[in-house]
Amino acid sequence: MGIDLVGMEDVWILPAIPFAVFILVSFFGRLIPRNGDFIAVLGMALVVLLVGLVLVDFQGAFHDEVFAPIAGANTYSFDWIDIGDGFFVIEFSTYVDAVTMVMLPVVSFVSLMVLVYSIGYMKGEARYGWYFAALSFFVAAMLLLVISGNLLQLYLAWEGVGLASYLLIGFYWERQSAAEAAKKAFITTRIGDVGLLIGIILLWRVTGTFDIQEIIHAAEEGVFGQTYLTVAMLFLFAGAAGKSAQFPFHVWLPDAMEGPTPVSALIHAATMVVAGVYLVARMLPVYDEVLIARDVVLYVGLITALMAATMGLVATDIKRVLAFSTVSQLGFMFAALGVGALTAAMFHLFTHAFFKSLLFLGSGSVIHATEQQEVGELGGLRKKMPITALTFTIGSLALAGIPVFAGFWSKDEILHDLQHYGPFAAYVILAVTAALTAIYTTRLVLLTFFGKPKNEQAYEHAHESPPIMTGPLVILAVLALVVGFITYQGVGESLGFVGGIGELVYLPHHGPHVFKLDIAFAAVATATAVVGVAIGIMYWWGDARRAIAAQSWAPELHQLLVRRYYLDELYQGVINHVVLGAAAVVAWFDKRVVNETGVDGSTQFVGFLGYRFKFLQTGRIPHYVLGMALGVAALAVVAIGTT
Amino acid sequence: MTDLLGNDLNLQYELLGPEIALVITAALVLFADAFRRELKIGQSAIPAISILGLVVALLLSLLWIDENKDFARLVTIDNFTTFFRVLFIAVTVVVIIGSHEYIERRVSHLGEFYSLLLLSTVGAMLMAGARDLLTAYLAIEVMSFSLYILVSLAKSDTRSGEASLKYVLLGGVASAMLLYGLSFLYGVGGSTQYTEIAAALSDGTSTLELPLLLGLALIIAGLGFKASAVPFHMWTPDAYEGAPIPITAYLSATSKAATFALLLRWFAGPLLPAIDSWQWMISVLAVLTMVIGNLVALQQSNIKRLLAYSSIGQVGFMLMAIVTISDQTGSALLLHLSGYIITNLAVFMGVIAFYNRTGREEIVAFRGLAQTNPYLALVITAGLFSLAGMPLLAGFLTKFILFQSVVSGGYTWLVVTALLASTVSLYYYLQVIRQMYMYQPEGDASRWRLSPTGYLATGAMLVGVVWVGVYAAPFYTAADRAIAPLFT
Amino acid sequence: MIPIENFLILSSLLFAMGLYGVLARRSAILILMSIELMLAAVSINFIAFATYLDGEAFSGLVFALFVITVAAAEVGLALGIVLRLFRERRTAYVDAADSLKW
Amino acid sequence: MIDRLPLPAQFDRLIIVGGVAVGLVMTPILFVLLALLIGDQITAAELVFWLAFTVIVAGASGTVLLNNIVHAALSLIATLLGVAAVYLLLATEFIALVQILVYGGGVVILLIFGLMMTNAQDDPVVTDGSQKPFAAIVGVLLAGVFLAAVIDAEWGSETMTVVPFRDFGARLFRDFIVPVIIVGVLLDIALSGAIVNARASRIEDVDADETTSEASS
Repeated sequence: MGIDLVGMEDVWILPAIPFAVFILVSFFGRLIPRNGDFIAVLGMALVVLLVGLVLVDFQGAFHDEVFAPIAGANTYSFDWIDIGDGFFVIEFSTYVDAVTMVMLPVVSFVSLMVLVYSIGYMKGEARYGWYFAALSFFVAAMLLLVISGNLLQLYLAWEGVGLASYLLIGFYWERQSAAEAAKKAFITTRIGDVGLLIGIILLWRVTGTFDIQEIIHAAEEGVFGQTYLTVAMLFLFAGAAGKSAQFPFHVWLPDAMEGPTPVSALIHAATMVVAGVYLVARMLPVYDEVLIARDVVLYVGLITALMAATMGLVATDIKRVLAFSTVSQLGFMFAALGVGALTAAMFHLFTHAFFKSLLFLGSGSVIHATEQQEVGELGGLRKKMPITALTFTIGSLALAGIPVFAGFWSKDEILHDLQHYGPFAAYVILAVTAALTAIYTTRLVLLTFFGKPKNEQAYEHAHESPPIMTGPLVILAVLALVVGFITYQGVGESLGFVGGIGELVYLPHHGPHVFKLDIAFAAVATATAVVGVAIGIMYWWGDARRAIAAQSWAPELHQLLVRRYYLDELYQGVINHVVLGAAAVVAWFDKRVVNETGVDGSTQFVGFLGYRFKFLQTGRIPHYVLGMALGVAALAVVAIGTT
Repeated sequence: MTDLLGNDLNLQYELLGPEIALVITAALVLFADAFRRELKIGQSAIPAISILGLVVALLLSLLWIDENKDFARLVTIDNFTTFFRVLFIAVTVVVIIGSHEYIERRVSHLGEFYSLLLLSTVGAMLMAGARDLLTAYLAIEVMSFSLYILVSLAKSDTRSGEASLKYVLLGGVASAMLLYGLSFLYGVGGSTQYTEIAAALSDGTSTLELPLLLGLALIIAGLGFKASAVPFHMWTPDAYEGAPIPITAYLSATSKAATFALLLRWFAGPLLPAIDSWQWMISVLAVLTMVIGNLVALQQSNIKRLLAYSSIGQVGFMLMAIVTISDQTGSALLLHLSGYIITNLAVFMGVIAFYNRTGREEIVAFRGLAQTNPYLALVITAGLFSLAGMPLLAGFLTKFILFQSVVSGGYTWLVVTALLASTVSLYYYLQVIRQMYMYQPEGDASRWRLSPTGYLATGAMLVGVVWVGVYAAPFYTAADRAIAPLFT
Repeated sequence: MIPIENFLILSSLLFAMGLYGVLARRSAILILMSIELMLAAVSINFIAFATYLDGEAFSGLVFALFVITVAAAEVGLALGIVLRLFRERRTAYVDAADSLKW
Repeated sequence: MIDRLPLPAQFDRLIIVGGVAVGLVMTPILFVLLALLIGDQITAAELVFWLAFTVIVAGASGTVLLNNIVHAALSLIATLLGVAAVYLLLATEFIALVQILVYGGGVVILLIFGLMMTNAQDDPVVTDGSQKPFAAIVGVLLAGVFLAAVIDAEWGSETMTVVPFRDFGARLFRDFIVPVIIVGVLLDIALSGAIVNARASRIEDVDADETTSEASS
């Protein structure tokens, strides 16, 4: 192609732009009019433009067959840190392949939409400038993450997005719950991150490199032992699961909805949470070598998808329903990766990003208008907010998997691949989950936009959002409507891709994925979705009498779902009782054993031996020396005893 | 000149230039303080003289880069020594600049304070340079004695005297243990010279194995005390809490680094042939230290105690490098040590500036600092995040390289333990950060500023934290060159 | 000729007794005395090794000399601090110094 | 200060009682050792060694066991004199001399001053810490380990090297010049430390008038 202005070798510019914006806005935001929000938006627009140019360049290379489709190219690298004569080399390297090329447009485009939307949504908020700065920081880290050519750089960016997420979830830190949620998210994902770091170190230990492609080659050549590689890849997956809120780390994502809604749309729906999917997709050739680890990915995905969908059925907070839905859809993606269906997973990631951010932004529009997020307080809003209602419904249909809408195509792909490559039970579980998805989506739409207003005051107060907010909604709605068609060969070719996404993203030894619409299969999937929607309508249309009846039919079950299978309680219990407990044990040891047993106990002991009885205040120095003496004695006795 | 045994004695006093300069400066400081009225100089003249002396010492120590000489077979001046000389001098300079206000207001006996600070630095420098057990022991005592007194110098604070008493009594026991161990080492190795002990030990000591083991256990206990390794750590939180904050900072930086310098010299030198005997001892201590230090830190409510336990936890990480000692782990340890010191000083300089303003040191007192002084909050946050090992800050990179080298030394299980322990650490660092960012300030919510020197010290440390985090290569190169003489 | 073991046994006993004293005593001054016992054990060890094993080099003797000196200095230093404690709390019992804990 | 020192009468009694006690313990031991010497079982050096051994162990026991703090201090003197005797046996007169001078003339006096300044003459009976049993266990355990290690080892050479005074001095001030200098610094540090803390109360009093800076000069 003709435009060589910016090519694949220049992708490092992409994160640099938002990072510069971050520095500028966070330090000098007070001096700039409007706190610098327009700088953030313009910077992001530039990024989108550059991504477009990179995409064009990529297509050119793709057509010229400069490289095999999946192999991509290490497009840019320099030794960032090289110490100890090659003992420890950290390269700054960028790597662009088809997987990257799916991520880049998603991240940049959704970010742009969210930033534009935020101008309306965050208007008049305290720390307005800081919001845009933090969001830019997030985008910089996320872009760095997806272009990373080596694991260490990836880890760095990985922590960066985690930090940004922490800052943004805790944006309304005056609210205690927001501060708690921020901490919960940070610590939960950090636990996963330690797994990731251990995984990275384990991989490095054998190969001596952090470079992803070299590690993949090493794995394919069988440099690793099977068990060793399994363990390493499971650690790696722990990191992915933490970031992508997969069971058992899923607890943080619903709470993360304490952040501003556009943040939820960007970070907790479209970009950061798919980082785990991206990581597993990136390392999929390695997972292919160790099927046990891949199976774990599959099962975790299945469990999460089903579990989150059931929890979504009963959640009453509009954003939490969407959060559970996100967790569930990420489960779909992991399940697809678990059977090696890279194409389907990335395709679903692609479509999901558009319709889920649309849904979040739509819910943000509702919240903005009514200042309510409980579905019990909403209802009938379609008359007051027609654009929001329409776009939200489009997003919902996409999520539910109704044909023509984007979600249908990608979900259909996943189900199809699961049926072909996975165990039959997996297919059934996901099909049930798909039906559940349709149910709770329908419920959400009905309760929010249809029926009678339940809170008259909020209803009266409601109004359509300003164009700066509805604009992104409309754009995303259009995309949610059409983006699925990219799978068609004709559509793909007209866009420059030979066979749509199917011939772009695939594993070399699986061969390109040729998309064929299997009418029978699609009919089943459609039927599932339609039945789900029908059930939703049946239960929640109008005054939702049946739904209430269903609740009272099995209150325990309802309670189980409302309390999210009591997992949060379990974790809190574990944290309280194990971690703090262990700390308490040490403190207790200090207080009781050293002081009271050391004093009281040995006082009794001493009394027992017939010495004078002495009860004394606690004396610390002798106890400290006792500790030291026991330490020496232990070392010496063990040393000499074992000789 | 030759000694009694006919060995060549090199009595080039220039080699000890930095130490001599500092001792002279210490004397000058005492003198200037005593005759301040007669000389008509103000209080700030004393830190100024100290810094001048330190700068002179710094220049003098830079003369010996890439030299490898010894003074009278007692002190080695090689890159290792130079590295630590520079490090210790830099720490002292930062401590003085960052805390002279605090010292003027809250420390009794200004002259003694500064002169002891300088003398303690001399002790630390000699610890790094010693090539003879006797010199090393006396250097330890010079540093420790100064610190015993420095800890007791907080004005009108009874905790200070108590902390000092604990430190001095426990320190006495610890040095008795260390000495007893050294006496066995002398008996087994037949000399107090590092090189000759190494030779004797590698010749085989099968008939003297038990005394050697005993000596090792005692030496590890004595040094474990100085390094505050569990179970010899119990003085640490108390001394940290009772001491004036600059001394707490100094304890956590110089005292720790000097101990590790000594550990490196000993365990990579005379004790290396006996590695099978002590490897497990140190690894047990390392695990205990990192686990207990990080767990107990969770329960703290005083920032100084919190940092004390966090530094105990960090010692656990550093001990791993001693377990798998090699030139790689050695240079990784030096790098981590430098990064850790910069980070820790960043936090402490922040805490000192905060204390100057508020006079409080509980963690809850930090509420709303992000509103009353966002810059200070940023400094402390960067420091704490770096301690917790967040990327792009010093703590992550240096810790990562350290862990990396331990893994390649074959101790993956240690590293896994360390990673788990450091996950716990995030929890308590975050507690402090939350207080600063996620609460409204109590009482006066107006903005306030630091003094110019406060800005200088915190700013320099902040830059250091980010610099090491982003581009550590020059530091590593320095560390690599510093460790080389130990392994040739 | 007295075998070297005799001196080492003596010093071992002395060291252990000193350690016992440090552990068992409550008075700071008695603890200091016990530390002196431990240091005396150290000196005996060093001198025994120097005269029996080190021959002409005898650096252990010098070491012992410095140990004695340092011990004296340490007593002076520590006594100052003990006196301060006594002024502040009217007692020389170390367990009175327990305001810094957990 | 003067009125804090113990009364001479107390010292008299102490010396008489203590002397008798020591005599009662030492005489039989002395007789046994003399018998062994005469019977050629041991050499004269060994006799002295065992005497010193007895004095040291008994004195050390007294130091760590006696409840009267003054008695404990006097036992310490006995112990340290015994240690000096051991140094003599090891043919190091100089160090024995230093031991007597530094300890007898300095350290012990300092300690007794410390005792007197902390009200010891009002209430010379001290109580021990309640962790005494643990202390005993640890002490016995460590002593056992030490003895096992020392006895197990084969130390090799059994000849003593007698070091001439001249060599010792030469070595000290030439070969070990750095430690000598360091120890000078160390003594200076200890001195200022002792002054700072012992003097603190007076300074603190002046502090109350907000005139610290002048007072500390």
